[in-house]
Amino acid sequence: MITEAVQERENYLNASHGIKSWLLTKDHKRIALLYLHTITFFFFLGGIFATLIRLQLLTPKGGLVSADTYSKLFTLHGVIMIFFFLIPSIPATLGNFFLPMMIGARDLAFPRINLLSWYLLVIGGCFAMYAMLAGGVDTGWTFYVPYSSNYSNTYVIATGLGIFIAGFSSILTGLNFIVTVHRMRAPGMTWFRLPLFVWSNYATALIQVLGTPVIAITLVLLICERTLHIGIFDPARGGDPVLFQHLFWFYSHPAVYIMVLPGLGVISELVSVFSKKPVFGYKVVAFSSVAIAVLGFLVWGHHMFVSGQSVYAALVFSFLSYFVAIPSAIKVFNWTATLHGGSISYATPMLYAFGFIGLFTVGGLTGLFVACLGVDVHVHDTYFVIAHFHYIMVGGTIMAYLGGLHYWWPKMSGRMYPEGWAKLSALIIYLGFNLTFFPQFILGYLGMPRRYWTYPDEFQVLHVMSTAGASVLAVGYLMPLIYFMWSLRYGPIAGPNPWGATGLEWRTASPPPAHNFEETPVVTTDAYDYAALAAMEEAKVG
Amino acid sequence: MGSDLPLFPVQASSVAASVDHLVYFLLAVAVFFSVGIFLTIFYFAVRYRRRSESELPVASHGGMSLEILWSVIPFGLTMIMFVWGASVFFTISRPPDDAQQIYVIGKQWMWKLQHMEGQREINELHIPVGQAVKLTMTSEDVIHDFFVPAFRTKADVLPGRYTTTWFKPTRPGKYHLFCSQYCGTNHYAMIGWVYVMEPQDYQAWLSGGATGSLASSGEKLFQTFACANCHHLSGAPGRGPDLRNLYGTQVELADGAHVKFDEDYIRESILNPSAKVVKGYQPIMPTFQGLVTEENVLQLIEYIKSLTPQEARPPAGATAATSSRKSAKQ
Amino acid sequence: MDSHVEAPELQEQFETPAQQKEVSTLGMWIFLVTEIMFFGGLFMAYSVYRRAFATVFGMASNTLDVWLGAANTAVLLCSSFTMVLAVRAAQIGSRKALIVFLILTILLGGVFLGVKAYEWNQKFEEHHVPGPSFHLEGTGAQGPAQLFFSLYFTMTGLHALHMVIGEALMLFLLWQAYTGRYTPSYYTPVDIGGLYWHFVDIVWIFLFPLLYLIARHQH
Amino acid sequence: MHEHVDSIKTYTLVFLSLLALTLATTVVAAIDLGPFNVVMALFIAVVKMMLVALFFMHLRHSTVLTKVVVGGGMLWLGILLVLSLADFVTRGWLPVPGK
Repeated sequence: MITEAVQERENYLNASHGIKSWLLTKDHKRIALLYLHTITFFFFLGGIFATLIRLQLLTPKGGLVSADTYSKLFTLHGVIMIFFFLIPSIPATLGNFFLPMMIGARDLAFPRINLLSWYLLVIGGCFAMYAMLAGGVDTGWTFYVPYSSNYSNTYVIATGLGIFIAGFSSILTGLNFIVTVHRMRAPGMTWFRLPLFVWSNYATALIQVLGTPVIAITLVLLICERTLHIGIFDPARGGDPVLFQHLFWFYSHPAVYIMVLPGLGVISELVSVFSKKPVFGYKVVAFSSVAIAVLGFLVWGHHMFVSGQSVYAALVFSFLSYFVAIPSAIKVFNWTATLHGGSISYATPMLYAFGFIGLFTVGGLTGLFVACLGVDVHVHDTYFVIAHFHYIMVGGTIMAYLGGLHYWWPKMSGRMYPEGWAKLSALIIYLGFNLTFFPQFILGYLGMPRRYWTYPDEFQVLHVMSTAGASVLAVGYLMPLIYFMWSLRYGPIAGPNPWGATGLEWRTASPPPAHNFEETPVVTTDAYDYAALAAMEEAKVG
Repeated sequence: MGSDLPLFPVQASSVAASVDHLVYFLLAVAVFFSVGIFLTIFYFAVRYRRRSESELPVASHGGMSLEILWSVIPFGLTMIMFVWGASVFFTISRPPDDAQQIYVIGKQWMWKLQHMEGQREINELHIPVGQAVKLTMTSEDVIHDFFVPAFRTKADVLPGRYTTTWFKPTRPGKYHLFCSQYCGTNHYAMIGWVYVMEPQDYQAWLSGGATGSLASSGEKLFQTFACANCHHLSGAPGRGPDLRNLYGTQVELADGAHVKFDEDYIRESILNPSAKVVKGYQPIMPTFQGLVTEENVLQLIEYIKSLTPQEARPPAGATAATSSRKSAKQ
Repeated sequence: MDSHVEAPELQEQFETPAQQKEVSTLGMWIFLVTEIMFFGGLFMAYSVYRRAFATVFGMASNTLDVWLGAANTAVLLCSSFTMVLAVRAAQIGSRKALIVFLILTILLGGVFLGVKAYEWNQKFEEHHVPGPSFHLEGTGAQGPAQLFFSLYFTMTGLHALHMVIGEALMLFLLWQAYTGRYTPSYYTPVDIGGLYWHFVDIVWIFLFPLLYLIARHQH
Repeated sequence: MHEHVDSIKTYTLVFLSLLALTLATTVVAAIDLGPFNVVMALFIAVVKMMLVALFFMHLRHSTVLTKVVVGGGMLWLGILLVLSLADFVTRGWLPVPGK
């Protein structure tokens, strides 16, 4: 459908035709679009589960679905959203499309491996879908043993295999990005001229490479435990279920940063472009991404404060957790400072950026509550935690993802999206999100435990608010789906650089040619040098 | 229903207020920073809105002093949170010496609670107000979690070992007990009530329907399983160690390591006898896995504990912590 | 317009063959880092349980045949030696030597797997496979003893799986070498295949003492 | 392209050292060194690893970046081991079951 949009000039979309030219493509831009379709599918699938969960919780006694189904719903919601949407979301679509372009490369270092990553995600997704259709899985996305190993009668193995395979997709994407950033930069593109989106994707890639193998081995052990009864986590044989939690969170905490770091990179781009100013404290922001990636590996035990972990280990993990707060805070302060004295546009991507900063701030600050030992004992495994991580992942990652999608849409498709509708949907999403998740902070502090099929009557008011918010949110998410598709045919033609942005991706046509650039670009200025851009435009006109 | 919508849960234990005070501090910091950021962004967005497409603002690249300022101030605040949170956490983690012992067994999907005096309860816990209560907990199957929001305490209940939580109720009343670690389909139904009673009401409640104390049930089991055939309680040499006056002490193992003779060690020695054998004895004790229930194990533990008089037990708390740390280093 | 240096094996995203080789090697090393972390999870589980059940782990470890383990270590080291000579042969463009050393590597890898299979089979005969019929003489702690063997089987099993993948890789290299694909200016696959093979060797270098030797002095 | 081609002699020497170290670790394991048995076994394994990595995997001729990658991998393995063991080692320091 996209191919019909722009026909005058050869670009990556019309360079070749037919289903085979897509399924066997090595072009990072086409692979990014394959990912885009795949994760959009998983996003709405996970969204359907979320909707059913919220509808069930409308009344204290529920009754929409059975307890068994409910357990499967929240498990699949978590599994699909985390492993098949959030983790690939920004790196595999926007990162895949723009990281090579931003550094002036013709493609990623390993184009075939890039395509393989997409296939692995799809195959992993098929396993998860099989588990879903065959009868579901009910362990929670955390797969805690011994429930998942010895007690659950659901499709744990198929789901585990799905995540295992999708994990390799993530590893290979990360590996590809690291090598590409190190070895494929255009002449003159030094490390400190890299756009911050590249820095944050690089930091993300480090986590993908260093963390994901650990979840892989954890799942292998879980699958062995279920099939061969090897007993590594079996308490009856002296096995320790807490060991599983260490292995699980060694990956799954840094995985939070796999999900949010690329979003932080998107926001740095948006804040700069739409205020026409270089990001305040560029180097500090760049290093803070790497710092988050590194420190993110030292804090996993804060998911285990009440798990039977030693109090001294809890002490260490709480202490280290506060260190992650600093680079995150630095980013927020620097974005705010970037706005000072800028030329601030209210284009849709910027609205998403504003929304992101607000929600990420709330998510981050409530993170201080759960990192705080004395408070976490009370709020752990309650709706407070649910609200906290949705503020980071939905309020953070998805806002950034949508912001980035709007920002780069003209480059990807060659067409502009309808600005009015886009602004409206951004507003609806922001309001719907807050109405859905803010009440959950209060619910959690009141003691509402997570993963409950029914609940005491006194919690109903807050649950009703949350469900109402979720329906608003659903409308907000459906709107972009519709108007993006509309814009492919009817959107105004976008020029090569509709936003007046400085990145190399804007120096080539929209949509870009198959090899990105007519000539390998030579970089002579820092990222976000708007004065140089203006001078260049002037020279071109003159 | 809407009119009495609470924003904070009831404070019904000695630690509840201290947790809430910490939360007030965190809230103040969170509100200060989020409102500050919101207002600044809003102000900048209006003040510096784009007036023409061609305008080019002056580039500012950053300032080290500002960066340092907004790194150091949050860092200082987070360190306050850490220290304060850790001190509350240690209070929550360390039961006072005078705490009354209650045993908890979690299973899919119910709570079984046992009082020392022998009363057993299911999904209900009756305790007197003003008396610290220490729960020693284990699970028969998967991981559960004992959570009483009004007390602000929570601890996972694990299969294969013991975990502890404690609270000192300060207000008579009826409070929610939740399982807060997902444990399967009926996780939502693994709930109950904690009844905090006036002491005299509690005494009245206690006097009804007990079948003998935990320790006395344990003694009966000790005889049924003929434990005394090897574990002579008379001082005469036996094939197993004399179990008197051992609880709370460090015992030396065959391989030279030391282990604390506590609930977990007694449990392991009943179910996995050869895992840690006391120096001077052979690994000949048979396992009782499958012969005893988790309840039986608790009764035996309570009996074995009763073989060590209260005054012979090393005090819990700081001194014991240091001594065991020393031995851990050896 | 295109600044490509003409070279038959150069893929279109690269500027020069040197860049291509560097990128492939770097990619392989990063992949090996993921392998370190993959096995790392097992090493962590091993450390935790060995610490908790030192005595039983020692007894269980002492049932393994140490000389068979040592001999197998030597076999694997030999295969690494022939592998590095294969890479060297590729570097200097000696196709014949490359083929010979690749065949030797494959054979030695096969010997290692054969010995491993023999050892596994012994475990089945001695009832040292975790499960209902498991029995380890001389201890009542059958549970923790099973943990040792669970770790033994997972660690050596995953290592053997990597060996099998390595063998497949070597067969591919052999076929390519036979058809004369590799020249002194293009032998990257041999090089990175070698990296993989040596890495698998290193994993075994650690598995051998951890599984076979920890309690030998108490024998 | 400039490539280091090491001599067969170098490789042979490394190979023989590896065999010798294997024999050494097997023999030393039979001697009771107390806690140092583990230390010795791991020390020899690390030396063997270094030999294989530096010579057979040509790490000594590699770029700084490759060395950083390998060092990073080892460091992260260390993080995994040390911080997890921080839990298991300190259990029981507070004389309360499960703390």
